Amino acid sequence: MRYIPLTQDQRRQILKEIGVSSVEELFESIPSNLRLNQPLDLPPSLSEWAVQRLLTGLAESNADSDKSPCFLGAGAYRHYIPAVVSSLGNRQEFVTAYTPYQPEVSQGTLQALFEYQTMMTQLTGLPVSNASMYDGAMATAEAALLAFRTTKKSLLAVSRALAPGYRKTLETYTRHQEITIRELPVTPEGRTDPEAVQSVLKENPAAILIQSPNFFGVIEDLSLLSSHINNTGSMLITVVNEAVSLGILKSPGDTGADIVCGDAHSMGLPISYGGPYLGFMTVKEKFLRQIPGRVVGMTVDKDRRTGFVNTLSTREQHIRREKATSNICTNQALCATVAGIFMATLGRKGLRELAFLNMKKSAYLKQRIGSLKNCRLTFTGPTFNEFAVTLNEPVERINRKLTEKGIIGGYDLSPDYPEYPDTVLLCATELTTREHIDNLISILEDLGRVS
Amino acid sequence: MRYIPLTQDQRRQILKEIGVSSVEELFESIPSNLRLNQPLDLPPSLSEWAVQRLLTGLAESNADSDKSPCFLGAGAYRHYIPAVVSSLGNRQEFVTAYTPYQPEVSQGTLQALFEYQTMMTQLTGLPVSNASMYDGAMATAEAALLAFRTTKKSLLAVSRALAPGYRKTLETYTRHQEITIRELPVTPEGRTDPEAVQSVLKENPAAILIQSPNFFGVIEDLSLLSSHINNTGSMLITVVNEAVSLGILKSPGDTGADIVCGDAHSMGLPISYGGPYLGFMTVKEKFLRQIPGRVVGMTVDKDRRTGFVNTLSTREQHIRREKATSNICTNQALCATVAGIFMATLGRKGLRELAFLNMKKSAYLKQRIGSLKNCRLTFTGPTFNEFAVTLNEPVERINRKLTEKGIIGGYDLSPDYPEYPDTVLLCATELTTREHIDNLISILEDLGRVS
Amino acid sequence: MRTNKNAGFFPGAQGLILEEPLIFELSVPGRTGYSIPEDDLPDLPESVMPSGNLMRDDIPGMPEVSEVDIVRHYTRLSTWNYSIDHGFYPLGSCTMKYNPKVNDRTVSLPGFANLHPLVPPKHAQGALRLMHELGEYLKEISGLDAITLQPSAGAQGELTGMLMIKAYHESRGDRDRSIVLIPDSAHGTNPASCTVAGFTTKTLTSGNDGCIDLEELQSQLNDHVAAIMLTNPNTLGIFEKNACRIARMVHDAGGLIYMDGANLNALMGIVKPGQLGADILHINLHKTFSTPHGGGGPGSGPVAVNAALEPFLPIPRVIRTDDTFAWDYDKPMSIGQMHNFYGNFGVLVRAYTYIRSMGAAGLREAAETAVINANYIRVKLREHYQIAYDRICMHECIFNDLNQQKFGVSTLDIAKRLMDYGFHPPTIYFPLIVKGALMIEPTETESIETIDQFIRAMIEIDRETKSQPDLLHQAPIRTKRKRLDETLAARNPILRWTPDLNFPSQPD
Amino acid sequence: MRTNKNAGFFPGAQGLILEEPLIFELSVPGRTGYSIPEDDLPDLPESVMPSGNLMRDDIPGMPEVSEVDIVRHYTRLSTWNYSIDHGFYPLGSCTMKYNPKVNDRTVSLPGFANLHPLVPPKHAQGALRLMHELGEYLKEISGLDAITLQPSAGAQGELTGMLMIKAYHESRGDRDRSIVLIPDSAHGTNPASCTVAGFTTKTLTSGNDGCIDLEELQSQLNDHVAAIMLTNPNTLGIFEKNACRIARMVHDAGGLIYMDGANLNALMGIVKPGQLGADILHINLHKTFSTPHGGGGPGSGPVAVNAALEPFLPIPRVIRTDDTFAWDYDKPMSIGQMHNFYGNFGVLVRAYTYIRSMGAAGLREAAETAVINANYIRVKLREHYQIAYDRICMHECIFNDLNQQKFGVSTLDIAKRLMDYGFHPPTIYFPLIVKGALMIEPTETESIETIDQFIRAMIEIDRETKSQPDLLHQAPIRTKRKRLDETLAARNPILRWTPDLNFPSQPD
Ligand SMILES: Cc1ncc(COP(=O)(O)O)c(C=O)c1O
Ligand SMILES: Cc1ncc(COP(=O)(O)O)c(C=O)c1O
Repeated sequence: MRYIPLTQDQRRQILKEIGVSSVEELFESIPSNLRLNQPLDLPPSLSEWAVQRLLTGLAESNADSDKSPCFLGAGAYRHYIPAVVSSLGNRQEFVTAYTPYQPEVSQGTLQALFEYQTMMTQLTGLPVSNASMYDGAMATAEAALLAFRTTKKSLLAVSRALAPGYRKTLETYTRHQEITIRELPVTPEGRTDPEAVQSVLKENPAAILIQSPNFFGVIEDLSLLSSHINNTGSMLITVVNEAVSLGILKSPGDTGADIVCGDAHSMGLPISYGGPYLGFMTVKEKFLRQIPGRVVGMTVDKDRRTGFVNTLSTREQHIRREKATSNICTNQALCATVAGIFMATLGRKGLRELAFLNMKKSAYLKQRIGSLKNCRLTFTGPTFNEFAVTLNEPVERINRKLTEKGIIGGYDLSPDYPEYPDTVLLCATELTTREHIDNLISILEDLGRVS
Repeated sequence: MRYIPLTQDQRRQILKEIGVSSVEELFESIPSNLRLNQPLDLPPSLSEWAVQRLLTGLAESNADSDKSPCFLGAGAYRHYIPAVVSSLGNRQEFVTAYTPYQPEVSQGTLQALFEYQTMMTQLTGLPVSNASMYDGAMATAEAALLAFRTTKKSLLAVSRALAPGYRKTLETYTRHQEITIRELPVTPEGRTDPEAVQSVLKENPAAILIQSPNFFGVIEDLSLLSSHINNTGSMLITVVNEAVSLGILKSPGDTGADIVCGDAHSMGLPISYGGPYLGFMTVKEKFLRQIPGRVVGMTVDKDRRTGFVNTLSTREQHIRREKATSNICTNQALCATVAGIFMATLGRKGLRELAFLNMKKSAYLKQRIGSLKNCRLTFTGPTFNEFAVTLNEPVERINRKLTEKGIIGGYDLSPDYPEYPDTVLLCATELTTREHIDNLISILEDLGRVS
Repeated sequence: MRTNKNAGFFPGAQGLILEEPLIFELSVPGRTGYSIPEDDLPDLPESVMPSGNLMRDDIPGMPEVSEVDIVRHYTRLSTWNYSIDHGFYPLGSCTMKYNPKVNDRTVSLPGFANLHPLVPPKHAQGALRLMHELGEYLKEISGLDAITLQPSAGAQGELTGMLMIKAYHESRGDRDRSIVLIPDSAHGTNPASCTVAGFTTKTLTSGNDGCIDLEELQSQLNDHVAAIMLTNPNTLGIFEKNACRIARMVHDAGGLIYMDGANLNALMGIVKPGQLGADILHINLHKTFSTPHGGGGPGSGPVAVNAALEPFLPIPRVIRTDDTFAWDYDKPMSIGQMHNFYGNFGVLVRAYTYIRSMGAAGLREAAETAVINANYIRVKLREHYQIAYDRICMHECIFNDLNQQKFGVSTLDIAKRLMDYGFHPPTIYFPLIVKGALMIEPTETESIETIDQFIRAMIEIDRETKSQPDLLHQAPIRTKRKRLDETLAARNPILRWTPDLNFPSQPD
Repeated sequence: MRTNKNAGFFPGAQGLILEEPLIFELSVPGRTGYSIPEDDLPDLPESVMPSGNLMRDDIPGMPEVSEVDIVRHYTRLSTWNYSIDHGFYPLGSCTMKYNPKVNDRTVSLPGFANLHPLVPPKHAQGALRLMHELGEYLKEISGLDAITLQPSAGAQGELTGMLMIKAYHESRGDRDRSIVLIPDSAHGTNPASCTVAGFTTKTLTSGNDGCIDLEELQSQLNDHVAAIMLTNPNTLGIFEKNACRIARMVHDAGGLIYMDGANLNALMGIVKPGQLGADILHINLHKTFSTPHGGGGPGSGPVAVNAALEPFLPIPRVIRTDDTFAWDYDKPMSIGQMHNFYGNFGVLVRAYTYIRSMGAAGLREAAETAVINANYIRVKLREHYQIAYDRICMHECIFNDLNQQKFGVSTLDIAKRLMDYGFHPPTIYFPLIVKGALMIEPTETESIETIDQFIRAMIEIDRETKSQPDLLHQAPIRTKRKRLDETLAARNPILRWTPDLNFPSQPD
């Protein structure tokens, strides 16, 4: 086997040196009646070429969103990945290293993560970042758990416009934690109802959890909401699912969030059927020792030269075991490294320009949609790069027709939100060309004429 | 511009430090009437994304031989490139390094080339290898020049079965060197006529130049030819265009060659529309100081630790100028590095197995072709992974029909060799599946029935 | 360079490496390294875009660098990492095996990389088939009946499993089972996951043989016990010889068996965990199935279960009808979702590629070779280092520093000194029940020649322990940074750069 | 690490690197790292395959290693190289600029990488269009009328050009023109290429200003002169101020102007070589057009010519009819082929990508910035190092070691010491007419911050020249290997490993 260097000759020799007569002897502690005496029922080993052909075949039976115009967002955002990002992110020194438990031989990963942390704090406006979580949904669940741990309260108010997958994951994570989740309704603007926020605050919740841009693409008025929450003893958790928006939207930290969490996959990671993505979390200074997950800190070596280590590990499972702030161990370090490269590449101006272009593409699409007779914008609130549209027939039907034209349509909101029937979430990013948009519009127009 | 770090502010500042008031002043030595006062007429700068789309479009309008069955060889041989070979060959430390003029910071490239040289000597059976030439055609021309330099004779006898592109390049390189080229005819076996060799030897040529497997895919009987040449004072130059064949064919060195040269692109390089490929040359010990091109040697450092340097540079243009053994400077070092990785990966057994499989695939195709009524094998000699077939209609017509079925047919021999009308060179490698072959056969069969 | 195969030679050496400041320190106002796709739209009226107090004008502190700055910065950083592509990583419990390069190729195929998670399943048949088949393979390997591929790492697999155990007992009206028994040798994630799942944990003190003490177990079993969470082979590298007996005891007491499958590399093709009585098993694809560790992730922690637990698996689940695949969300007893989508799909592609490359025989050969290599190290080093449990081990073996402590040399010193010899240190001070543990897992992908080098380095360090212990306290001396002050980092946390940051040191 | 942007800091440092023997020393009989595609054929009778004395049974000495051995071997080797991705490469005449990563992406597109050179042109329209358009761009940049992309490097471009000059004169019956005039500052390939083309060369001694001496030129001009081969800017980094005059003189004498375009980076968008009188110009894509150098190639050396020389260009040539492209072999006056196919196509893809990324403005900015950076170094270092020609330079500037020689320190010492500071040395001892030359070409892709670091290192070395010259003789001291014995290598050539090789040294 090409991955196993021990030759048959060596194997015999080594077994002798170990002092056993056969490899079976090494497995004698396993009850012999349980030991398999026939091979596993798996397909036979393939040559590298055959394996590559097989996988190529599987891959080609999927829709490549780079080949067909695609209006799906809803939690997975397509953006251009600069060549430097893939090239550097594929450096095997980053890819095949272990968690940096031994900092002296891991300064590369550690400095890259320290820089990632820094950039996440700059982007989100809160001063402490961890070095990644599994994904945005899990990060959101962990943020809620943090709020409970620190406030010792048991109510959580969650916007109905939180991504359904986040909501479901949050529920799974908190089910056995004596927590009540209260849903906050949405206004016709498509925003979390500020009055509902005010009223739930009377019940002294641990936290209010708001996504912005929310699942409908609408940018929440976080300043307004936080002005209500401020000084109530409840925390504001802001969720960001489309990290690219932070290039142009006021940072959640600046609008009063105590915790910002979400997913930053859209900064340099392929959409890759939903993962690996990049859960992130930033918190206020006072939650420094409460944040879950790995954190990299700056220190010095014996010669007093600057270096980096994993730190604050007394929060973590390997030290605190059942009392840890989280059970997370392996996280998404490489994704954080890649996002760091992405952010550094675009930088101060590029991130802004990219966000602006997303906003503009989507505004153009929205404007054109607005002019169609058979569609109407579901909400009136301001949006970033996606928005909801109510059609006059089921989304599935429209999407099927688009598929026939080689277009991947938007996300059907209605199953998750029955109150918005025939409603689709359309996303346009910098990769959506004017031609894609004009094409979509003319197809929708035609459909309107036919139906 | 993303590749130019000097900002406008810095530019102003630096110009001041240089002591000029504008960048134009730096160009004052160029006559002002010649200096361009308008931009070059080039298409506008594109974003990385646009450039990638543009190039993807260009690439997709070409035939991807990985997608369509392809029976072309004739000097460019498709083989599987193991993932390790591309992964390591793409390490930017190899890719973006300069020629190792400064050995202390170039030991990686130097050791890799030293190992490449070693493997080429093992494969070809001659003890001295250079570190690459531009391509097989140029290496062959350089081999001829070496023979003239050392024998001081002026006649070169070249097999008619030498690849036409090699022949043409050889002619270009030697045109002004007072050299006569004599062509050696081919027998019905498809081999260089041994009697013609014997008779040309009477004229005391500098060298006899034989390709094996030759352009018709036929393996020459080099031992026989060299038995004639031995001790005549003429040299035997053996050309190998399909280096994979060396995994199973007797090494040219063992069959009496004085120089082995050719192209080793088929060991790990993509076919890439004909380049970059890998010219190689190995020679007998006595030509050590006559070999053209870069050569890496082993030495020691100040602490007497083993290391590597470019050596024997007194042969080279930067020292010897007009008296150099060759004008080559930049060569194909990365290609040699990659071929080295390929050879090391396949290794002693794998190279043999790969060669065997090529031979077998081609033998199967040959056997099946042999059974067709409308085709006949042009030659009777033994072949490696390609062979000539004479059809009963023009190759172009057949190939056009194959194209309609998504198959890339073989190489039409007739334009270069009018004596073999309606003759096609068909190549099968390890990437040619049984299905490809059976498919081709049944189409040819059908065509036979129709015509 | 060694001059022949038999000459002693350690890979560790020193050479030119390049220092590099923080990316923020490279920043120059106005410098750009980016390229945004062209804006192909007409100008739009400002009114159609959000504005006002929702917006920011600037992201202060973000770097402004050119493309060459980026490339050199991260290239230089990368050269400071040790990685599996550099050399041996005998990290016990981590199964740092070679990551085949073909897996990098398959995962980046455009049909996978550019596949949107929300396309209708008919546009994702290849991905769904891959997930379905990978699930089938893992079920076969684990001897269990159903599986989820959703958890993003081992710890999330544990949490998923524990939540399922909770749901299982609750579904049977067995609401008082709030305790999970965990051996003291367990990995920290085990108790931590139990807590998140709402359980209370109780520690089982291991027997002298490193295995679960049956009497101790019996004494803890009662009808509050929801499950035992055991690792097999356990973190001492020892097969829990009473696995079946334990399973019976726990099952008889109404509890379930959660098996931490982090060490599955020792068992693949040898024995199926399901046959050892496990009801639930998580599998670390980033260990046993060769997906790279990425400096700390992403991983993937599929959870296999027996039929009784199947209804509780997370949603959505891949279902197959004839030769068509789809997502099924309609599982009313499911514990719900653990991920916004389906988990770390890219990692699944790699693991699938690996299994198809290895085949059944290859996986068994891997397990056997991993165990052979560990035992070879065990017998070669036991004269020099005290071995925690001196008996045949599985895929890893554990030493301690008792011999060396006499000379004032600790496990930490030994670990750091190994770096100078060109090796990554083993896992240290874990499992907690072995004082000064040095936990060595060679895996099957290391050659005997590499292992011999490592053994010689360990013996050399033992010699240095006696001759020059101070050298060991100073180690590592060949790395870019010497021993780092972890206490300072924790006492005075600097977790990000700011323009006014006072660096803890100002060396040249 | 520097703590802020203004603090002095040199990148050169030492850290852990890993030694590695020769691949042959890693070989173990029976070990495999390969995977051959499946044989899907039935058994064939032996008689259908070649056999007997045509065959070999074995390739002795070839390594037998596993995949992990290969990966570690070449990964480790790669870490011993300095490269443009590591840092500054002020190699004069080599134009070591940053190689954009997007070019790696485009060149590996399957439609390019898997394109067979002999497919009918209708299956290669994208490739042919790319070559045609690249040719058009290079013609525009050079101000010439026709082009070939076939030469594989600059030197082959020179040869191509000289052969065309030969053919040109012969076509006019002008058979006595056998002499080529070459300035003494020229690159070695220039005279070498002339020899291969069948010319005799005569050296022109440069004037005191580093330029061609017009009187000297006049005295050499006669009707045996086929051409002058000049480099502009010349290898001293100086623009040949009399370029037009020289052209007129040579043309008047019936000769042609071959311009070595290795230094085109200084001129792009500023002036067209064709307007300077060049009849033939080769272009090094691996210099000016950012294609990577690969440790010594592959490069590409297109040759642009004016209309009079067009008939002599190599075959085949890309021709365009409407919007369709094809190969034209039917050029009876062509010098023939220089390559089995069409040249280093992959390199052309990269150069095309680069030009499309840069646009006209970008190329001009590159030239301007390259010249600005060189002049900055010139003014900053001239107090410390003697400058060969103290005047405004183009893209490179040349110092010598006269100041340092007084302290026994040579150009070689300075070069080697620069490595310790983390820089690749400049080109040294070239051009030959500057004794102890240090030829520095920063290119436009280096930041002023990097250049400042380099300048500080050079100044520091000058200081060390006086204070500790012996350190400089020892340099480099931070690299994996210290100064290598080139004399030993040449005296006792060991050009390959053999099983019985006596290594020149036996260190540990
Ligand atoms: C025994 C054991 N259990 C659980 C885990 C946790 O797995 P993960 O790091 O993938 O969350 C690990 C690995 O770190 C482990 O070694
Ligand atoms: C001035 C000059 N001319 C010619 C050449 C030869 O080019 P190449 O190395 O591409 O053959 C070089 C580069 O080495 C050069 O610097």
